[in-house]
Amino acid sequence: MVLAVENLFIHGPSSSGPVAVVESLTLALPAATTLALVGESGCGKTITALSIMGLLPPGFFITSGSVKLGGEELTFLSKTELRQRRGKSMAMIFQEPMTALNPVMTVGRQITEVLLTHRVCPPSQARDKAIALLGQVGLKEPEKRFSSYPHEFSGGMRQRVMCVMAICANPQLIIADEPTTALDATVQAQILELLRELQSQSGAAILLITHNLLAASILADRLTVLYAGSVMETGPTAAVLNSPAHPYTRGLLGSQPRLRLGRDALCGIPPTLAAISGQVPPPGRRPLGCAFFSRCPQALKDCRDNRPHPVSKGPEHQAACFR
Amino acid sequence: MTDSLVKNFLTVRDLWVSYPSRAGQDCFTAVKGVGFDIPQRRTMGLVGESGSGKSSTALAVMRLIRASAGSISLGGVELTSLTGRALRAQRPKFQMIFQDPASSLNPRQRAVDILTEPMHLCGLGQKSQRIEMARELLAQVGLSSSSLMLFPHQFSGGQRQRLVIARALATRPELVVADEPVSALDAAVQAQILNLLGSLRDNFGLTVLFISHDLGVVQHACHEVGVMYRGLLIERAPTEKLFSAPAHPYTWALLSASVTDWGLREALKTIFGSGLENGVAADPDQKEKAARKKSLTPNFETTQPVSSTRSITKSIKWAISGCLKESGGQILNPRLSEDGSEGCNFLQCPLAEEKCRTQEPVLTEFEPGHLSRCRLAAEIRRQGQAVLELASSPAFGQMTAAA
Amino acid sequence: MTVIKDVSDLESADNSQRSSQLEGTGRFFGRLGEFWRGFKKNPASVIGLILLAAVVVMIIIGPLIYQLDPFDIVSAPFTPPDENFRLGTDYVGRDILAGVLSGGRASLSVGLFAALITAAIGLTVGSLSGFFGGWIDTLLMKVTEFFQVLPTLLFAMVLVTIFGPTWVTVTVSIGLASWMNVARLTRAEFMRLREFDFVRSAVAAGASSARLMMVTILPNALPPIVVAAAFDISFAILLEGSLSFLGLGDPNRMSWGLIIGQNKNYALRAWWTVVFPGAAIFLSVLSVCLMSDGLNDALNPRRERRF
Amino acid sequence: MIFFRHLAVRLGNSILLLLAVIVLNFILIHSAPGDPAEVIAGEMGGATIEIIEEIRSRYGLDRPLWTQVVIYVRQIAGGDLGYSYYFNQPVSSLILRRIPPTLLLMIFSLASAAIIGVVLGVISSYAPHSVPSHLITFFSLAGYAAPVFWTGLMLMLLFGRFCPIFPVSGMFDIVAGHHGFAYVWDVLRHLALPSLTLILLNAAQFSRLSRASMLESLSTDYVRTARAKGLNERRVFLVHALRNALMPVVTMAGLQFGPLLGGAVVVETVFNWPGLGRLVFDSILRRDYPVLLGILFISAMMVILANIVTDALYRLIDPRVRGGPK
Repeated sequence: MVLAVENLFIHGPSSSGPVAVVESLTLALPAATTLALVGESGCGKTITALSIMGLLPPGFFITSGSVKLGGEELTFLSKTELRQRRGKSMAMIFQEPMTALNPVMTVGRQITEVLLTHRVCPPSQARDKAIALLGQVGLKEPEKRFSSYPHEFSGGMRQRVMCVMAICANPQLIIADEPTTALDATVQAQILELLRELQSQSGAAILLITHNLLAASILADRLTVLYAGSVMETGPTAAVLNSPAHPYTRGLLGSQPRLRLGRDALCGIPPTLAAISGQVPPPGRRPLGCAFFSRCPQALKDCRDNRPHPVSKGPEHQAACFR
Repeated sequence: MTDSLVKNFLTVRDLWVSYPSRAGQDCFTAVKGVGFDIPQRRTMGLVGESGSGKSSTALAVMRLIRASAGSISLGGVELTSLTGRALRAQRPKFQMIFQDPASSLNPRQRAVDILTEPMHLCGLGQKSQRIEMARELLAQVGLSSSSLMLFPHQFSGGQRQRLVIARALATRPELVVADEPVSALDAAVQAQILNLLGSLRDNFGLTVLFISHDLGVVQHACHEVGVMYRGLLIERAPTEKLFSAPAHPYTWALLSASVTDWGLREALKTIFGSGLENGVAADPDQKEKAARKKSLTPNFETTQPVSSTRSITKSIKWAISGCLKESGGQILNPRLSEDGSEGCNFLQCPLAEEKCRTQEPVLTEFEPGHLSRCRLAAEIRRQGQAVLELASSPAFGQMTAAA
Repeated sequence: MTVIKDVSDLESADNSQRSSQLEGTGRFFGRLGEFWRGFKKNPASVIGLILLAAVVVMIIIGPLIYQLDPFDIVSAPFTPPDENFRLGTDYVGRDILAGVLSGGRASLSVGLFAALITAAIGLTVGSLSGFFGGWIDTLLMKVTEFFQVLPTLLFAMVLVTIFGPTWVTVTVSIGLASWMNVARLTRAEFMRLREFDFVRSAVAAGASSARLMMVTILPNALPPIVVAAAFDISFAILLEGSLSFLGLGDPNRMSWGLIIGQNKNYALRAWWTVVFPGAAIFLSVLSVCLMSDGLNDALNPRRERRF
Repeated sequence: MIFFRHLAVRLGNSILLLLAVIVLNFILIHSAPGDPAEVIAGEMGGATIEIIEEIRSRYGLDRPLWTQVVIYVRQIAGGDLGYSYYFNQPVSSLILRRIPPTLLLMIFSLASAAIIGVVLGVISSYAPHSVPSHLITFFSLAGYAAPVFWTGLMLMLLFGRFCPIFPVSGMFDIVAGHHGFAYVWDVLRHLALPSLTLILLNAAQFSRLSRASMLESLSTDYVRTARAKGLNERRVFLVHALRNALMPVVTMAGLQFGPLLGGAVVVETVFNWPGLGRLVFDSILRRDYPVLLGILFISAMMVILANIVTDALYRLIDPRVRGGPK
């Protein structure tokens, strides 16, 4: 098991003092598999990723729960020990490729920096290894790319450079925080396929953070659906998409307009989408019991006060719902 | 009542838009001779990746930026030549819904002023009635009248977009241009806004020009679709015809990138290439790039279970080539072509041949109502239908499940 | 730092009273309260405000209590500070305390009016070139660049020397020599805000250019400009001090710079003639600077926080 | 290639600016109260009638305005900045002799102020809410708020009366008459106080700016990426954050040259450092307009040169602007 997160609580600042942003989050990520953490904005998925990497912004802190990377408890590590793990045993790819690279440093140097810091290879071979990696992720003329600056790259190419920086110290875990949100549809597909290829070569586990349930299905073996800081449902991708066990997942799938091709396109467009009413309650104002209570069409009486525990709905498929 | 509807309510002829680039020498042409017309009360979608010029077309139609050439007319009234007071007199007839709720509302104006200002500017009703009309508008977009006195930062993202829509309806327009109205919103809220737009369009009888980079949203919301690539309108057809089987390789590439069903994706890849690196290093339209905050990739509704990720096997490739042979076409083997100045602007076209490089293709109506800018339009549409036919057949399903 | 106030709980609370506040009063006090809440957060700016209040009170009330004409000779030159002349006398025997009290009026008033001129020119040039762009922008920017090439103090000195050191020419010269910063800042703000969608929607609703500039863009562009204008007040006070120090101040109006200028050669012998007027300039300029930091936080509309 | 083409454009632009400054001088002369000829002669210069007539013919004051402008511009551009009757020598030679001391004072003060300011700014941005950083912020506000002449006089008092280790006036010890290395050392000792005054003022502004731009670049995405790569805090701070934060500081150094010239004038008057500032002070007393206008023209030229140098320096540091291989 590469990553094991148990009962994680994270609190963040707000006008009325610290507020729970992530509540009792549990994740399990074996090697060479991909887990997608799916949720709307403001549900705490990015904060979870940053807490694993130890890069929580000021004002946020882990209040309880354990985060184990390769069996080692990260919350007990000191600042320097955690820093040594970053980049070496766990790496991260960010959302905005346009601003994620240092504009005044050549791309090559930003890659060799990782190789040298973690002593992946002696300084003499660093340049060649970086050029090889650039070619491996599909960039044409890697030598020229090595010595050019980030502003000469398109969004897709910069995201490939980010992938190189992530895998060059061959970490056990790669966290990708919405890697394709800021890219075009065609480029998105390629980056997701690139991630899959890198995983098959390096055997690393990938934690994919995304707000889009359907994009995750291309890459992810397992899905965890997050809503307002707590886990609603988790299970294999096919099971969650085809037989969603939690009303929120059902609502999400129903509300996204599906592309109908071929003969299906001819049978007319459905008038309205099955939208979920209301909006996501901000951290300070979440209901006591089930977080989805205020918007759930099939809410029961006791959903309001006590929080539902994960119930098994199929092989390795759980949902936190009383229904 | 329908026959009195104007056939071509909004007509755009040979529209050119170019931006002076910062360096000052070569100016960047975002829109190259786009032309289309929208019948009254119909919704037309413009789809394309960032830098395809769809937003620039919308801004030009709204006369927010100056088109370098071409003509735009709304309900018979020629807009391109109007300026100053005459143009301002026409403005209430066409309004715009913007993408980013955070920057489309004046942070220092309360909701009541945001709604009454347009009414005041076009002299609609008296000052006393306007607050009542504003209250009514809020109700129509699903906001309570108590939020009349609030500032934009006191609304959530979805509610702010409802306020933007209410403002667009304040001057009772006939045409609404919606530039990526739902792209900056979350999935659940997105559906609410799409439903709201649909119902308002029918109640107010609006004609809508709907801009989006998202095929699923466009298929749901639009009657007609136009696909744009690097400033050119490369395909236009009613939604059913286009999505049943497009007739341009770029549209297929867009489709194959948006499809999340693994089996169909591999099938499409063998014919139309594996989605294309949009190698445009320079970012032509920074605003469009910034507009891509939360894109949504729709999924192909399949009858069989969605299979998990595995690589393609020989049997599938054989099955596809077999079916194409029966349909009398030979596999147009995908070859990536490098560059090319004149001729078809789709540089990475997997089906490119010598002729494509030399002749400048023209948007031709190869089938009634279906226009495409590709020489092989009919051929591509037929082969595409065959592949889709195969992909949705149960036999193909087992094969992908087995692989 | 405030979390987005959730509208749904507002609906539950009965706020018919809020929606009846359609007249102006509710809005004005609401905004003033909001301004003070933001301003209060920054302790340095509150200290600055108190300091400035003290200086202003000293200048207005001072000469009324301590009725002594700063120009008439009261005792022997260079008498050190003692009980009847708290701050001692200068090289001619005039009372320094009277000079400091009445000198403040000149320095602060010149500073304020010069800053007003700077803001007026800067706002006009900046808003026109920022909003319209094109050749208007290039022309106005060439003019701004030209003025920026001339060293501020030197240009002001030349103007005052040629047109005579009266109170009006000093103020106008300072204003003319230092409007470029506000102009560049206003232009940047107008160009940034011009691209925002709420401005485009106002254009789509049929707003004229004048309305767009005055009603839509200017209120949103004001926060950084007000902060820059506050800095310009302190810059103008310093400039007036330097001019009077170099003998270019209005001779028949006592000002802090003038006192120091006249006694600079005897500084080593009579330190008090130089230290106290200088301290007065230092305190008033420091208070204005501290306050302008606080202004920055108070005026920026609340930015909602994103996790 | 692109770099030099851009430099040529800048030079062209600067020549235009200089011409505009000359025309401004012309306008100032003609808009001053009284007859332009007297203005040119300078009131206290003891100008006799013949001199006035000679000026009138040389500047063509009787000719139509337009030709006067052309004559004036051609003369100034030709290096003849007019004649100072008080100092009884051409203005240009008068000014040229006074430029080196002022340049020495300004370059020395600007350089050391920049270094001290940036170091203080970077230190205070390392721990933004600690006591030293609040101290540095207060120092930078105080440094800006203190009027230059007052700081100068205060330093003179401090070093003059209490620990006289630095001379308080002039540029070198006339009596001792050192030469060679001793002369340089003597000038440096004289330079200490005037440049310290300017350093206090400018270091304040440099530290404010570098603190703000450091804090801003520390919150960017690429610094977060650097931390995610596991680099140690020192490297993230110095290599990634600092390099980007220095950009605006370079631009400010260029823009600072104009106001610094103003400060130098005042400081030279306080410490009677024999530079342009001293000359300006004397010519104000004597209403010697040609010298004044000449100094304005020369200092404008110095500012333009400073801007060109900063712009070139900025192009070298920032790859995005340098127009790398497309």
